[in-house]
Amino acid sequence: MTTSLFLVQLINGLQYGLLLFLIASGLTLVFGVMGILNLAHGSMYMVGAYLVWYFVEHTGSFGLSALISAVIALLIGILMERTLIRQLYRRNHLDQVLLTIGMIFVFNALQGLLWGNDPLGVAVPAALSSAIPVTDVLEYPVYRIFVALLCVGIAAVMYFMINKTRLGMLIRAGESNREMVECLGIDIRKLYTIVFAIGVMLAAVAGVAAAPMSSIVPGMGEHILITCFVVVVIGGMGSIKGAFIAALLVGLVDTFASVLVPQLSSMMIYILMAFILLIKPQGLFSS
Amino acid sequence: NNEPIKVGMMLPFSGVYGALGDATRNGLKMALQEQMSKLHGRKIEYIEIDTEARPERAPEIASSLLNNSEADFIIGPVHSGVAMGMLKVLRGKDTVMIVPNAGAGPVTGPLCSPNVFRTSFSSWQPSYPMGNVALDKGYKKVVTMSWNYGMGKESLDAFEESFTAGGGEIVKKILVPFPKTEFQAYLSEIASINPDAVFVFFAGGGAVKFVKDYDALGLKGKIPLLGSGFLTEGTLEAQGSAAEGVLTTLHYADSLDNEQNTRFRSSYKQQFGKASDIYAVQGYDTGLMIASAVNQLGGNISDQKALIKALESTTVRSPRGDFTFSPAHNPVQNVYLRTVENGENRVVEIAAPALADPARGCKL
Amino acid sequence: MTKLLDVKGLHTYYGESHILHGVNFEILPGQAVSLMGRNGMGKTTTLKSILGLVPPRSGHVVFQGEEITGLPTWQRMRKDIAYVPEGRGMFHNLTVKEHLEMAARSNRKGEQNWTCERVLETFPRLQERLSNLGTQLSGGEQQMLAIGRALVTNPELLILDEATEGLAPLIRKEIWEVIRTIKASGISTLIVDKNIQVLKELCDQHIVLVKGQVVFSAGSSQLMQSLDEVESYLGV
Amino acid sequence: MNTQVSLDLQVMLETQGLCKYWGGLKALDDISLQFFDKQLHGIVGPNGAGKSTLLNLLCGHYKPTRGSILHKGEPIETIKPWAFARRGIGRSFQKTNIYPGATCLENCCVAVQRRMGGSFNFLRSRYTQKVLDEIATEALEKVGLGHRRDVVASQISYGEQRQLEIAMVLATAPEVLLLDEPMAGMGHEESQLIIGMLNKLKREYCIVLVEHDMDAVFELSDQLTVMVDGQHLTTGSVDQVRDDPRVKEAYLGQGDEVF
Amino acid sequence: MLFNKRTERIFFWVFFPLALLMPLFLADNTFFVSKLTSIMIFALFVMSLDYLVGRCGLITLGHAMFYGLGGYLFWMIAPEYEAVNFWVYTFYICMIAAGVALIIGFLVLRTSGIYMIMITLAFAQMAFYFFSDSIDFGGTDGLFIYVKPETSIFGLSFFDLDNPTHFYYLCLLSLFNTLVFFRVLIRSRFGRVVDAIHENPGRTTALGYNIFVFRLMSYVIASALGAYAGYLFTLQYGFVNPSMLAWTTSGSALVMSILGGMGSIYGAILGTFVYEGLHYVLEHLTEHWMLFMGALIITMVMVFKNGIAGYLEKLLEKRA
Ligand SMILES: Nc1ncnc2c1ncn2[C@@H]1O[C@H](COP(=O)(O)OP(=O)(O)OP(=O)(O)O)[C@@H](O)[C@H]1O
Ligand SMILES: Nc1ncnc2c1ncn2[C@@H]1O[C@H](COP(=O)(O)OP(=O)(O)OP(=O)(O)O)[C@@H](O)[C@H]1O
Ligand SMILES: [Mg+2]
Ligand SMILES: [Mg+2]
Repeated sequence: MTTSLFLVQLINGLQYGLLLFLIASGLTLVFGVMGILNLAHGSMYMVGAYLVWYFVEHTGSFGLSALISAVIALLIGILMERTLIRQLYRRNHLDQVLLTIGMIFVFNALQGLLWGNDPLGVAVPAALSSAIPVTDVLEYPVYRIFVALLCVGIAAVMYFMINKTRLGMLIRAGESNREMVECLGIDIRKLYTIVFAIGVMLAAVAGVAAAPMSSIVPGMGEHILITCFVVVVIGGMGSIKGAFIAALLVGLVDTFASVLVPQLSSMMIYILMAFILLIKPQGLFSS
Repeated sequence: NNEPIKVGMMLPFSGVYGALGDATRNGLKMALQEQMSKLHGRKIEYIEIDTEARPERAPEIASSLLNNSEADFIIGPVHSGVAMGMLKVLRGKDTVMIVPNAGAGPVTGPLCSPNVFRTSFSSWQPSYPMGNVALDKGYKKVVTMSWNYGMGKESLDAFEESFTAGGGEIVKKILVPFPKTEFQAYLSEIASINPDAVFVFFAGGGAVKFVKDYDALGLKGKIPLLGSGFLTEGTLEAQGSAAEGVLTTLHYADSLDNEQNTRFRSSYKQQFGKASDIYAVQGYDTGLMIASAVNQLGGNISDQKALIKALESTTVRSPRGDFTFSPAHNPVQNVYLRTVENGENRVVEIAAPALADPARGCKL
Repeated sequence: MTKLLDVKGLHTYYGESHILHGVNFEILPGQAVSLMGRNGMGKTTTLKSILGLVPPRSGHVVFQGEEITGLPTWQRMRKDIAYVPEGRGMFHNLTVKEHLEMAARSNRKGEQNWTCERVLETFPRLQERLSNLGTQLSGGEQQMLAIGRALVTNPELLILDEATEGLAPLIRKEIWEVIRTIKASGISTLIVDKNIQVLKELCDQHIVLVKGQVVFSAGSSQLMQSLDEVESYLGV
Repeated sequence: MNTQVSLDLQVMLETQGLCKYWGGLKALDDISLQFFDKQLHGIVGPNGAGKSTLLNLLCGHYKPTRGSILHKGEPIETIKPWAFARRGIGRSFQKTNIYPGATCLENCCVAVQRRMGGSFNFLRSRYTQKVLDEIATEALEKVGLGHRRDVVASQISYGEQRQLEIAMVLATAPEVLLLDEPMAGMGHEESQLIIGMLNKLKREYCIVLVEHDMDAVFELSDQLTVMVDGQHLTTGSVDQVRDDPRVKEAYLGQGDEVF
Repeated sequence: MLFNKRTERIFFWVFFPLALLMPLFLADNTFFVSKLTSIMIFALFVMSLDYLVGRCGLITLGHAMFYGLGGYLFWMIAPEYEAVNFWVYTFYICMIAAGVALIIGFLVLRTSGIYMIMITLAFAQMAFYFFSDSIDFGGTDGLFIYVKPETSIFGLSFFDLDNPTHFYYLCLLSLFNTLVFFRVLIRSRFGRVVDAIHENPGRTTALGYNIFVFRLMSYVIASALGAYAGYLFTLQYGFVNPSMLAWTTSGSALVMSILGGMGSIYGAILGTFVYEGLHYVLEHLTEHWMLFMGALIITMVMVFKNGIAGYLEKLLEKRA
């Protein structure tokens, strides 16, 4: 591999990693920090992409559509938590698995009913549609750089919020002992509703951001779901920093494995995960 | 005999392959609707089951259609793995199985069977002619790329077969784990190799993503993109301008200038509100084929041998041009070289006229 | 004087088993009240019923003249009640500092007499362990933290369930001192503890539970008179 | 009782230069102690002195940073946690550590079965083993929990759970008993029961008792060790320790004993 | 008593007699016999998972690896055109799977909770890609088994595997045996330790049990039975496909086991039958079966606190 190709792949890896973090960020919040096993996370990623497509078709403006989609996702999140998830906090964790798998079915069916099964695409917003030449042949789209920056921003905000603010402490405390948090005079139910909804919204935002650079297809959320879990778990449950580093690691490993050991590339992130968990059974940065 | 003819469909109606299943079904129903008058008064009853593209469920569903629903025709599937599972149950049985898409070589190769027909293609067919096209264009060094699964690998092999036979060289063969759609690393590598052209097999959502990435990373203007036609089937709208100018070979093209095609396209558009694609055509041809056989037999399809004979001798007046069946029950059909223009697959030329699959290993 | 807390006729069940059989008592502002009883008599259940953690089937809880029976727990605590649970209720993923910071607030009157700093001064042991996680503390340290966490909410009523369990004698004395101080500043406390020697001197009111019923409820002087009776209830 | 008598007794457990560091914190620093058979060794010290840490090391729950632990003269600090119990070192926990979903009897049965064997018997029913039940019931009765035998452990009160905790250790019939604040949270009567029981048991076992209930410690201990901040302050008979001014300052405080 | 709950006994006496007689009613419909057979096979698989997840607290998302392995192993070790002995190959396959489980269990059991879920998933995915990428194993198209084994013991043959009804009874017998086996296991002293470890591993270690060994044994047992289920599945239609190993297969099994009532063992049968039954009915009713399936699953989680078994127990158990 030449140096320039190496550098390009390095950037590819980082960019992919950042995108992974964006997709996994909501899961980090909901699953890692709050301890709610939401398998419908991937579905919300899909819903985000479909929503933005739908609104772009109708409004023509990507920015506006992104905003509307995020708000809708937030509302869906609130609804999900209020009506369903909330009933299960006192129950076995695995009931959440069952519940959210039921939700995946529902989301998939609705997607089919509302938008059909054809692959869809959203154009890159005009303001970000240029590209920066990298080598003779290769250029780098500005939109991808924009998304990468967005990821870094979200990571920073999340890290600050969870680790440094009182709100973050309350959320974490809720994961550990809900009753006790309530005994401190905090409306943990409302807090959890909001944070859960934010997690759901982040998933949808990731879908929105990914829409212009990928294809919008049924089941797009399920493929990504496992990778998200890999990221959260390698990083260590509840650690934003861990998830961020894990996402970059997965991005880099996947990218380089694709070109260096293509025979193993399908297994590479699993090999990575098994390896890390064998050495550190609690992930890289678990508390 | 006034019982309805039972047509069982094993197609994916949800998930990644959902669009293909939908289109196939639409085409099939449309054809049988149109041919109603030739069915000698027999009605059609459909039994539609979603395979979810899960091969491990295929034998069971096939046996359900065979033994429980007692279907007269079993249509399916889209996915090659599912095709194998179906074959396991249906091969050599009385009921006719018609494959409207899956290209797996063995279906009309080593595993061919009197009661199994295919109205689509073998994965060898659409890709093989592209090798010669590439040679004609003067490409010497080509990178090939596809998902690492049966259909993809068979497509690349077919291309390689004709391309290397004519003196071309495959400088790199990239197999991407299915269903991964992160192509950036591979495309960067291709850019650094800078071959004369790239030949790919992708379909559906992956095809959309690939073509968009190919454009976004700036390769499009610099390295010609060749593909098996599925790259631009049912995906053009989503690909937008990124697909313009991509060259593909397939047994069909939107712009084919024949009466069947014009009629088919306009009435499909009218009925389903969207443009038709190859999957719809294949479904449609399956319908035509059934109708023609029923017609030949005067509505009585209870005699298996006669039915198979009738099907074998059918010439399908398809939107893709007329085609017949090879002894292995695979279409003998034209393969067209197409290019994307204004969001449509335009014919450039006939890349291989009346091309028959070699049907390696078939003893029929 | 209006009562601070008035508990009337609590009947509480765990599933089918009837634990509290009509518990009545009251706390006046500024009073320290002890709740005593042998193991399994329902002390903790009484506290949880008051706080709504285990909702009673019937009965009323009135705090500062307001009926709080049906309210969710957090709203009751917002009326300036603080609780130190048995078993301490540590958060495994929060540091000592965060335990205090997350809980700290001023009360409804806007006062903030107890701050994190004051708690750390009171329990210097915690100062050294600021960045440890709650469950990494020794048993006694956890107990201190649980008390500190309750204090920083600046309550009107502090409820302690076996809060001196596992504390070294010196610290235990310290805790009693703290309770005296907060009592002096007008804060009421409801204490569940087994140390009758201290309680009889520290508390103004004493309540003894036997099998979910109040069998003794009186002031300190009366307690001294019927000490034998009470001790027999407690199995001393 | 004084140290001279102890010297005739067999040393069951011994620590040599035992250290446990948590990052920068020296939870235990260079502790060398001897625990004798048929004696009760009390350990006291302010909160966070490292008492529980010491017990956790002695029972194999933690691995020492440095130093060694000898059981009947053999070093055991490197063996697996479960092997400690197999050597007859049993412990109770400061924070209640039971099987909340099982009945009190079943809780003890798990403990008894370890000793009686048959854990790899896939076929024989666990319910038809009356011997186990009897031993387990006996252990429950010893701690005064006989009447709760068939109640699910999560449904008994906190104090009763503490009793169950002890019953489980007794059920394993260890040679060495490591008790971490067994009386905490227990009522007066129950504490008396446990004290009485320990008084009997200490003639058979080597018992290490960590406890803040001074009455109990002073009454029971043959030897008493005081720890402060991970350091060993002093070891001696109850009287020696009680009057030590350093102990008063660090732990007991001046004045009234009842606190 | 083998079944210590009334619900369990009722289930036992309703299900097995009914299952025994079922083929008589369905004599002319081989499909339904096959359908019931495949549900029973999957129920056996779910049962082995239920033991791991519900009883041992070892949640895995990689159990399908053994399911698929059962199928592929048969293809690998049996000669292609020769009928081998069913029982002998059952033994071989279970043993090899147990060996694989021993190695993998040794690695994955160092972790716990969600980390264990993910590491089991990792190994299963590696196995999945191994089979689906490899041309020798038929890749994504899978493989055919051409000759089914014969089932003679000492020259006496009871089952003809090509006959769906015979195969049905073979699977019913296997399911019955597995249920009884797990009940015996759970009731045993070994089962006591397993329960104890599930509830409080730390305490169990402190009592002197080497919990790793117990977990490993449980893992090996469940995996071998999982492989047996996969072997039966393969024999039913003579078809192996890597999708048997896909994580979605593990996921479905987990769903059925939760639905049935974790840890109850017989709940696995309930869960599988209800789930597969609903799936079958709905997919024949409507193309949008997913919507109804999803809605039903959600309703069931909300209504049944401990799965279907838990719900039945609430209805049927005498109040203590
Ligand atoms: N979760 C529960 N489910 C069923 N019964 C319970 C539960 N918690 C407590 N009990 C029962 O309620 C009774 C009272 O328990 P409680 O915890 O209030 O006692 P307590 O007076 O606080 O005792 P202690 O001094 O031991 O803490 C006990 O008999 C106990 O068995
Ligand atoms: N896992 C851990 N990580 C970091 N520090 C720890 C950990 N466990 C204990 N410590 C610290 O080690 C010191 C000794 O703790 P230990 O539990 O041994 O005290 P103790 O003497 O038992 O006190 P107490 O009487 O309060 O129970 C404490 O300061 C505690 O904070
Ligand atoms: Mg209590
Ligand atoms: Mg301690």
